[in-house]
Amino acid sequence: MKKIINDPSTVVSDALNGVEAAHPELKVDHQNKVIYRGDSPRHGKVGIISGGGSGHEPLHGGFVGLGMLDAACAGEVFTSPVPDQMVAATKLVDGGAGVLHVVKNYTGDVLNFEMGAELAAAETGVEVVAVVTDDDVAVQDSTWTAGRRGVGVTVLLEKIAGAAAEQGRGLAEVADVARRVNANGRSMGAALTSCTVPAVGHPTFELGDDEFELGVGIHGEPGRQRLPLVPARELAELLVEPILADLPFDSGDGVIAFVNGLGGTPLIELYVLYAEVARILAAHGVTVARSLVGPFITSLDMAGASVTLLKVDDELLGLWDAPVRTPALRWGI
Amino acid sequence: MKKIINDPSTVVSDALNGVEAAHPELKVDHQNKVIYRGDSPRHGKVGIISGGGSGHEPLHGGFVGLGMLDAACAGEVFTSPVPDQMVAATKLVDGGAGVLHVVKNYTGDVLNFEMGAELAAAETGVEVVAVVTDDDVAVQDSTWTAGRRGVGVTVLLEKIAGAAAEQGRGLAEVADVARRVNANGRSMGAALTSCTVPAVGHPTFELGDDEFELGVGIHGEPGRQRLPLVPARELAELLVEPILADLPFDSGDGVIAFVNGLGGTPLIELYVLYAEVARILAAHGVTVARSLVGPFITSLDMAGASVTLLKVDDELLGLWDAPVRTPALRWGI
Amino acid sequence: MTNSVTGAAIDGWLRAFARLVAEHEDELTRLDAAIGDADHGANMNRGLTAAAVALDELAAGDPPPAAGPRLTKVGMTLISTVGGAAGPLFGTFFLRMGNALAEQETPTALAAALRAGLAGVVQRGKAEAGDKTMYDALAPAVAAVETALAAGGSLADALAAASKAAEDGCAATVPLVARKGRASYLGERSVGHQDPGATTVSLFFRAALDSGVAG
Amino acid sequence: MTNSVTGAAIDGWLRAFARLVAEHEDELTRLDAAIGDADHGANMNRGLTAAAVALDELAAGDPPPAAGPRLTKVGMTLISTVGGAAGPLFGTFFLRMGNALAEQETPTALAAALRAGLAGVVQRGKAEAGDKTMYDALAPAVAAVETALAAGGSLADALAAASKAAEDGCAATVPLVARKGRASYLGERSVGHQDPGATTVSLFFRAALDSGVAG
Ligand SMILES: Nc1ncnc2c1ncn2[C@@H]1O[C@H](COP(=O)(O)OP(=O)(O)O)[C@@H](O)[C@H]1O
Ligand SMILES: Nc1ncnc2c1ncn2[C@@H]1O[C@H](COP(=O)(O)OP(=O)(O)O)[C@@H](O)[C@H]1O
Ligand SMILES: [Mg+2]
Ligand SMILES: [Mg+2]
Ligand SMILES: [Mg+2]
Ligand SMILES: [Mg+2]
Repeated sequence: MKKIINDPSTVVSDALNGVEAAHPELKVDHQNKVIYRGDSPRHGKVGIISGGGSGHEPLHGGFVGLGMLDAACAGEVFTSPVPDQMVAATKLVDGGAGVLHVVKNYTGDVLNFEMGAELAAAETGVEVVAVVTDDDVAVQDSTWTAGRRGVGVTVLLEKIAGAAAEQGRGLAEVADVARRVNANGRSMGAALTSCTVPAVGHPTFELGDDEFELGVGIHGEPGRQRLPLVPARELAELLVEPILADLPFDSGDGVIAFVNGLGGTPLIELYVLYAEVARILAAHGVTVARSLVGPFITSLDMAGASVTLLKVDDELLGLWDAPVRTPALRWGI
Repeated sequence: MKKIINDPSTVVSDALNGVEAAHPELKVDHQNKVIYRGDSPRHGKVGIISGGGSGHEPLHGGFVGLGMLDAACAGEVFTSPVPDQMVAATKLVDGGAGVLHVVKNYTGDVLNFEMGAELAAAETGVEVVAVVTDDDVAVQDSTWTAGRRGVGVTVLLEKIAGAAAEQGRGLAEVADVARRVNANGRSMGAALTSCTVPAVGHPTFELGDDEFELGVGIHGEPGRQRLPLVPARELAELLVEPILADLPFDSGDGVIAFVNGLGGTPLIELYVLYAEVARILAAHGVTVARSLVGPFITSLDMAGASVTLLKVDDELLGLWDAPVRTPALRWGI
Repeated sequence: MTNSVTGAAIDGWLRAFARLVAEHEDELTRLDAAIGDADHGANMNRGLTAAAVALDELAAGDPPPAAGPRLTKVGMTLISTVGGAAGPLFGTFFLRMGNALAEQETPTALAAALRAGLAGVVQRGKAEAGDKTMYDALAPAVAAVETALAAGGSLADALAAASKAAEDGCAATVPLVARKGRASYLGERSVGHQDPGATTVSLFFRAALDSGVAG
Repeated sequence: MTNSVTGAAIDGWLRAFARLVAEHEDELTRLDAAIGDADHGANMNRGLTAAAVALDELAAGDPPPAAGPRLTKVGMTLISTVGGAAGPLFGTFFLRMGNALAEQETPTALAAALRAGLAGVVQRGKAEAGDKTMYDALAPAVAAVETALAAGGSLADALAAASKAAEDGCAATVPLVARKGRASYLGERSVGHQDPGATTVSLFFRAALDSGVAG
């Protein structure tokens, strides 16, 4: 295992030290591993927190700041945070207007956020609403599974709901916007290599030199299929077509097109992929209203990429364009 | 070789298609592989172009936009662009106030930019000034070498000189600012793995499972020393101490501290490294005025990181803070 | 002490559990790597290491606490330190066990406490038999304790039966298609792998045999 | 035609050079990987492939052009397509050769053209003998041509001597410490590796023997 770390057991707290040092406008509660806005709580604003296992950076801590998250709970690598963290974060950002919990749909995240919300409400009476993201079309959404995984849509949701909260909208309305984003977004990813969890020290799964894993999860969960390597244009089809078919996205729809790097894949390859995605969307008559290309929800050092499409209307687009000032997404301010 | 590409020979043009599709405010001259601001030329503004081999994304194309570069020339992977590209870019951005060429100090880049400047001046009479970056302390700066390599400082220089040009300063003044940035900045990098050049198909160099290369170049050039893997805190010392000693940086100095990912290293590790860098700087009494953490000047899929420190005064800091709107760096607008 | 579930006996059981999980950390992680995300061993070991520290603190109390509070404390510690699916599930299991065991320390009370713990797991996780989760080891083990005691067996008999049932239940997860938790993403591809959480459950009952609790 | 450097002869030489570089692309890249950035083979092959197309266009002209314009065209094509250090250096070499060979096509004119090309390389790259660059193969080869002709040798003799000198010069780069170009970053670690650019130069002179130019 080759990583720039001190010790597998201190990766998360060491990285939090780095976040704190690099971003003076953010604060870190080291005991609870919570990154939060330095100006928290914002009186009268709905607070938004998220969190999850570490290893997906910049998600979630890199999205804390004006116009996006108020706080992020950092779990151990690939392990959801514990309820105490959500309690701490909820209290830190509660400005009296309630707190939205953005939760990716994994059993561990859902259970721990549920307990956190119960405990926070019991302790302080704060009103908490949770919105769960489940946009990964690689997983069948049936009663035979834990449901679809929350992946790329989470990034877009945090930005858009964050803008709604910044506008002063109430908790119910912010939660509605968030649910609308989740309902209109779909994702799928592919891994060229496995990630290596620091505490494990070797790759989570083995892939042949000429294989890739289609529909991989962001924790190295195996995907839909293991296939021989294909050129970027075919990979784009394998990722985009199932997304388009699922919602479905129709000719005339406007989307935010998001090509995400999984951690070990450099930007040049993401742009190669984006070109193919744009081509396929054009062929389907789907209009790209906005784009986002880069590593935003990663899986440690995994090589690979995911595609997320979010169908947008003028309202969602306006919220997307609103000012944001976080370590990883920033514009307008 | 596992990469999201169509064909090794079309990586650069395929990625340019992606850049064009993802960033409607930019234009691409596909024949000359030049990315340029859609509103070029800006009358009366000094134009700033840069360029170099591809494989370092977002450098340089990701820095084209308001407040930074006017155009970037994309060479083949790890191969400097050819003079025709610099001629084309210079003409595209020439707003009558002259054009600054930002050149990283590699023989190929220097020679091709020189020829490009000569040809552009001969063809159109445009005034061109070149500023060469050579900030890599891993290389001895002596008459026995081609001089130090241009690395991380290039990113900071493009931002700061871009802001100076945006303010309407003249060519000589913008070039002075650029030279001042280069004179006050130093960098050093380390590789945990080799990169793989698409056209080659296998790693450029071999590193043992327990080794890293200290002082590596961004093209996989071997570095100062091959050493056994060390924890992040020691790696930070091996990178930062030679930088501090070289300029030198003294107690009381203010710096922009830039921890850069080389392409295959995820953000969580960069933050672990940043924490150690900040600790060392504090111990030396060096104040961090601003920070930048992320993959900004990469080496394809190489795992590793580099540190750049730039000593700043109020003027440079003001220019750093000025609005910028590019795919990879954006704030204030 | 053979037929009484004292605080010291529970302490021994829980510490034996912690030791077994530490010894099997890599194996649990390997199982989780196959159908999950390769963290179950580290998660449980982190939580049980913290639980052992909490048990030390409790044991230093005067008078030393009874079985119930020790289980409750371990449950709370697991909830606060494990994370993932296993944290709330194993945490709730011990929390509910502890609360149920507050008053009595008889084998029957232990059986009832195990049943309460199981109910907590189901309430949180909604797993049913055959979903390929910790439930598939836990439910038969709890039933085995009840059956053995009802048949007049000793606590030792009951826990031996539970351990056997947990191990069988655990082995029986191998051919199943996962329908809960992370492994469910795999559908048919989860077949042929043993569930990591069920494996941890079988370690828990094996720990009962290794420790003083079964006399 | 043995003692005249015709357009057709130069065409053959340049194409033979392009073929040799294509054949040795991987080797050139391997050499560059050891002390540079693993692109020299791809760079030169890309440029010479484009140069061959340019030569086709020229050859289709009526009347077909003389040696000088062909060399000039190849130089311009390399400058426009190679990039890196080798692009301007090899490009300037052929450009200056072509310009020098504009008038005459005698062996002496060829020697003067090679000398002019070398001067161009030095002007651009500032390399000196022993810097471990293409210069270390090119300079002795040019000198060998001059010496052989001065001693009354034929063009074939001169080019054979040049090829030998280029190969020796190339081999002599192995023990040197690089002082120019990317390899200079390595300092002492560049010792023991053959310079890729010098290797390309030796292929250029070997191509003269393979082709019609030496009669
Ligand atoms: N809904 C559920 N009900 C009961 N047990 C579950 C459920 N979901 C997951 N589990 C158990 O949790 C185990 C995985 O735990 P762990 O790996 O620590 O958490 P995570 O899946 O969040 O990484 C599974 O092996 C399974 O036994
Ligand atoms: N200053 C110089 N003068 C002469 N030749 C040089 C000089 N710098 C580099 N070279 C030659 O260029 C070759 C490298 O070419 P290439 O790999 O194509 O370019 P780059 O180094 O830019 O990747 C070296 O092997 C050397 O022979
Ligand atoms: Mg997990
Ligand atoms: Mg090169
Ligand atoms: Mg797990
Ligand atoms: Mg090279």
